[in-house]
Amino acid sequence: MSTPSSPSSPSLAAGAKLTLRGRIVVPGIAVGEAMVSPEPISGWGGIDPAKGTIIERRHALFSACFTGKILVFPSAKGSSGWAGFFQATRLQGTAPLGMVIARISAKSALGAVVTRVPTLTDLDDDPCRVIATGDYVRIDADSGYLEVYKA
Amino acid sequence: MSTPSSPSSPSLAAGAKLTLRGRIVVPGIAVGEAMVSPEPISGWGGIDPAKGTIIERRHALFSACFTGKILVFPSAKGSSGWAGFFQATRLQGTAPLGMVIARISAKSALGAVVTRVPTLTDLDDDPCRVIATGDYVRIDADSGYLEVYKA
Amino acid sequence: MLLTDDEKRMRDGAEGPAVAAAMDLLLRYGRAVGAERLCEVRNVAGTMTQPSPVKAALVKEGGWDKAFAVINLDSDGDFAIPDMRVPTCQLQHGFGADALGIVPYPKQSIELQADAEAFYGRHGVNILATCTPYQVGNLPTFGEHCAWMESSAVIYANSVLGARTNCEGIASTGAASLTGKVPCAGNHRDENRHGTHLIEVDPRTGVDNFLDWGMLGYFAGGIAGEDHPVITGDFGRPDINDLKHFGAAAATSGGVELYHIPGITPEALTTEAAFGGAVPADGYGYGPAQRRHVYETLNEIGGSPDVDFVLLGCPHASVDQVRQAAAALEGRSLSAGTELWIMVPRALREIADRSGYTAVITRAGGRVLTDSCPAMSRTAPAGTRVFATDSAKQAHYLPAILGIEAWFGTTEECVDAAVTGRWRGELRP
Amino acid sequence: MLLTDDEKRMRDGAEGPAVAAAMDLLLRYGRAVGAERLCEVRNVAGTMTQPSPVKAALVKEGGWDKAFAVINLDSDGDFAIPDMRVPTCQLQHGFGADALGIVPYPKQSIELQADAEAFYGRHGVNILATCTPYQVGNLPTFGEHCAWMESSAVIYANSVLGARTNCEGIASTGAASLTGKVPCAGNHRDENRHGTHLIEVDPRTGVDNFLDWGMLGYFAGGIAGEDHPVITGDFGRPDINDLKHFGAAAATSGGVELYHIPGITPEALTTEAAFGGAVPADGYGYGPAQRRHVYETLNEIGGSPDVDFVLLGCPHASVDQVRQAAAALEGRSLSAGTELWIMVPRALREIADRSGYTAVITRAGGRVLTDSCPAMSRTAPAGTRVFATDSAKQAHYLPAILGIEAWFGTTEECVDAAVTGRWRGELRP
Repeated sequence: MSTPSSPSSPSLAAGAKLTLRGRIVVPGIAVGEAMVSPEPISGWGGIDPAKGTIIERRHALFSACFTGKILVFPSAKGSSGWAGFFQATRLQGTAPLGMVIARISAKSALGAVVTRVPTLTDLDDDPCRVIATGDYVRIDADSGYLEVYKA
Repeated sequence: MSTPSSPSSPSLAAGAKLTLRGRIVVPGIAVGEAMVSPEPISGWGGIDPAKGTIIERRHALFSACFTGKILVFPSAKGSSGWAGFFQATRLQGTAPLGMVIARISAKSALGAVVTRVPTLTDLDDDPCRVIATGDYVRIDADSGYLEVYKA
Repeated sequence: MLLTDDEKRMRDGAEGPAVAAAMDLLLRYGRAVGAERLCEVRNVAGTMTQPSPVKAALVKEGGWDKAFAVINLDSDGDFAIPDMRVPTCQLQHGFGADALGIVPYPKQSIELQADAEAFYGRHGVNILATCTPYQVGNLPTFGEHCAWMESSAVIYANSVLGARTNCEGIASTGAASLTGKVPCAGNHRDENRHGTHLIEVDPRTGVDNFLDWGMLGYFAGGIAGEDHPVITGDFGRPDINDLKHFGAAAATSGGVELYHIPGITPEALTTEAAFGGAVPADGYGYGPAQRRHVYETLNEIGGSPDVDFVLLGCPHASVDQVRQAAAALEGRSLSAGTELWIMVPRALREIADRSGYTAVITRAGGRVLTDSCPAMSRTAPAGTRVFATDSAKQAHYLPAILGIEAWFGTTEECVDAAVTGRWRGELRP
Repeated sequence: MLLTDDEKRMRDGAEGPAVAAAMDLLLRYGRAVGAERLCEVRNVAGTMTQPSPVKAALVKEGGWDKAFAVINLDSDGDFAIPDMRVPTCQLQHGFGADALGIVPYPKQSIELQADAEAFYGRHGVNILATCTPYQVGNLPTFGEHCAWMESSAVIYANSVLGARTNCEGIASTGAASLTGKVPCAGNHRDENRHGTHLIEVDPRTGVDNFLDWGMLGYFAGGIAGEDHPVITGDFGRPDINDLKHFGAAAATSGGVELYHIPGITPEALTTEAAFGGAVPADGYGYGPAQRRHVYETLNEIGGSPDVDFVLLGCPHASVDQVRQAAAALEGRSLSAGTELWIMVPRALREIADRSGYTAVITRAGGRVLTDSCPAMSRTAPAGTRVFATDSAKQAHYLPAILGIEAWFGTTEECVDAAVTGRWRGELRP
């Protein structure tokens, strides 16, 4: 199995690896670069599914693209169009590769399900704190582990 | 002042008098023959204001006319058209002379107000028991007394 | 009564003679109900537009200002009516122009009412034209004081929404609309809102559908009169249509303005809470025998099985009830001698139209009608001798109002009667 | 998950492939939310008809059956859609034919949607076409389990009506409509409905009107995120419009799906009841400084005072709000370069029309529009650069969606901006 997660890791050296354990939301395995949102994400009115970008003007990731990334975020906010908008990223080929959701809700759980990408939640450390944008991440949502390779 | 009311009076001899004390609903004095309903009265769907009659088919007083009588009844029931229908008896000249209401509610209180006839309630004995149809009644709703002369 | 400075000013004419007349009526009425003070309301549901011979004569004499003064303020004064001081709506009234040529209802009444709508709309009255204002967006909040009339709406507002209103009348709602006040008595006060009669539904009774909730309401009204029944025992969870039917029936057979169903109506999380303490040791049982008795009472004025007329939508139907009626009528045709009317708020007919339900009903020969009902407008298809309805309230009132026979049953039985012309309803266990 | 026999049958295809696909989605979703079982619902509010490029392509490929399978059931299967198993309604969607030539919205979208309405109406979907189903008669009862989407409707149903729904999505409501089931997690369960954050309104803040309830909601959402704020302190009693605005704002700035206001929302007679026990020692204060901060946040994307466009009615306006807008516009005319839209449920426009309010607004140059909103349909009058609104939700979303500037203020300030073409709003103490 893996080593337990480190409680304080944001300043780990490049190449360091840490492993978190979490609850499976959507099973499967996804590997890729992390895009970490420091704040909740809106679906409807918050992303453009045609482009895979964040469009909320006041958002820290305004104009960033999540296509092909592992999207790490604290929670979903805003309209109930959330899942439908993320489903549309799948249908239009702009979806993220996987999701790591610090705190799940009906909205984001359904969103992960219909985006059909490996997703974990309820991790044993705050993923938005221990993962940084650009880190390399492996979601094993068959076993419930998340491996982070610091960039 | 008057003698206290008798606790058991329905079988009093003709000409016997009894006096009840009550709460004033609409002030004034009215004198006339009693028409006593053993059951609650509906306004809308229960009376015909053009004729001053009870029209509820299942009612004990079905087809009886209250115009010019002292209407004695336990309470109001049914639609909120109650007061409007009794107001219409005033406007069409078919109103009762006065009302004695055993148990008042917003519906019947407003009904008495807009019929503008002397009315008492909350009497110290049940008026539907101690008064019989045909008894002669004097409502003094300036002082709060009801005099009943048994027929 | 204790009056605030504001109320004294209104009484003394500072806001004009119409407002002074309104305060005068409220003071007479407040004394009649034994109120100590007035309370503030900003949600009034009354009736100004409903045609009547008395009203027609008053309008002829002095216009709508005069009609409002006499009927809605109980005043003999001559004055102009100002705009409504607080949000005010018109409840159900007579049939409108969309019923012309369909319903035997006088053209003069339709014209008088159209004129009234224009006058009252200009004065800020929302012309909801339904006995169910809560179905078209008039939703008082929990604990809010209101001045509503229409017994089926009052019982819904008090019991299902937890708002606070007495069963007001035409004059008290008129006075409230110009003052934003109503006597603070009866249902406005905490101590008067507890349950009084315990009704225990026997598990064998099967209360889990529209018909049965109406019959249970009719029973509860007979038991509780003007008091507050509390329903416990074994039954399926009611939806809005069931509670609408239950309340309308309880307000018809009795004068119930407030009931509690622990766990379902918001003021009674528990039976103890419903009674505000001690639960009566003895309740009134509602079992198969009581159910059958209610059914027979509601059907005792039905004799002939030849049905001329079927009436659905009392209180006014929801979109979902129209959908159910359409589903029952899909691909069928009414019997040649039978009419079917389903009454809805005109606003909701808009939704029934675009959802395709009106077309299904119309193709079958039925009518989706608005604004009114046969009892309110004292009319039915020409020559009606026997009618059938799924509404306990309408089955109770219409025989008295129109002198016709009544059958009471399920929505499906009523639709079947419309299609076959024959009543074949029966009480199923 | 523990499944009933009924649910296993549906999963295994006994009710056909569409129902099996719906159960499959519910099981995937149930695992995702960690539910132990499903719960029964018979009130579903979702969206099927809203046009989108993805949907247009799917309809072209395989008709509405295909579109429903992919979008509303998240299924790759090919099958026909049966009638809705439980009462189901369509929420707000795109503009309809009544907006043709008025709103710059593609005719193909209007036609696609009309086709969708016909298809789904035939399958028993009530085409309410509003974000406020509770304003047109869809009233879940206290404690009733529902499957609703539309964040402003969800928070209203949970908090104001005491119903129980999570903030569902297009696929989960689609699956619920064909099964009458939804995962029993989150807001469906007693233990998840207590308050989490105490917000104390300072008496100097003056929360007693539509603007201020919206700002307080925006503040509460920022504090509580997806949790459950409890509002205490000193404020005027909110009416339905105030609570509609409060909830929509709290669901926008955070993800609030449930709040309590002791004495006003039905699940919290007291602050202790709202928290299910111990009240947090420290609350978040909402005073004049916090109020000003919210106001400035909502106005930070406004720069130019030249207003092209005014938007009222988010969430969809009540009849009373239309009446107020008409009163503010009576006898005035819009500035040549400015448009004013007020969004209402089409059913309620029927009432606004007959009450004379629509005519007053139209005479002034404004529009009473239905079914949709600029955010939902991603459209505004051609050339709009700066808009003004009385809705915190619309002020939040529209700049992102349409790339325009926003002013947020009172209904009267918005109407003044429409008449003068200039924004002169300011925060009054």
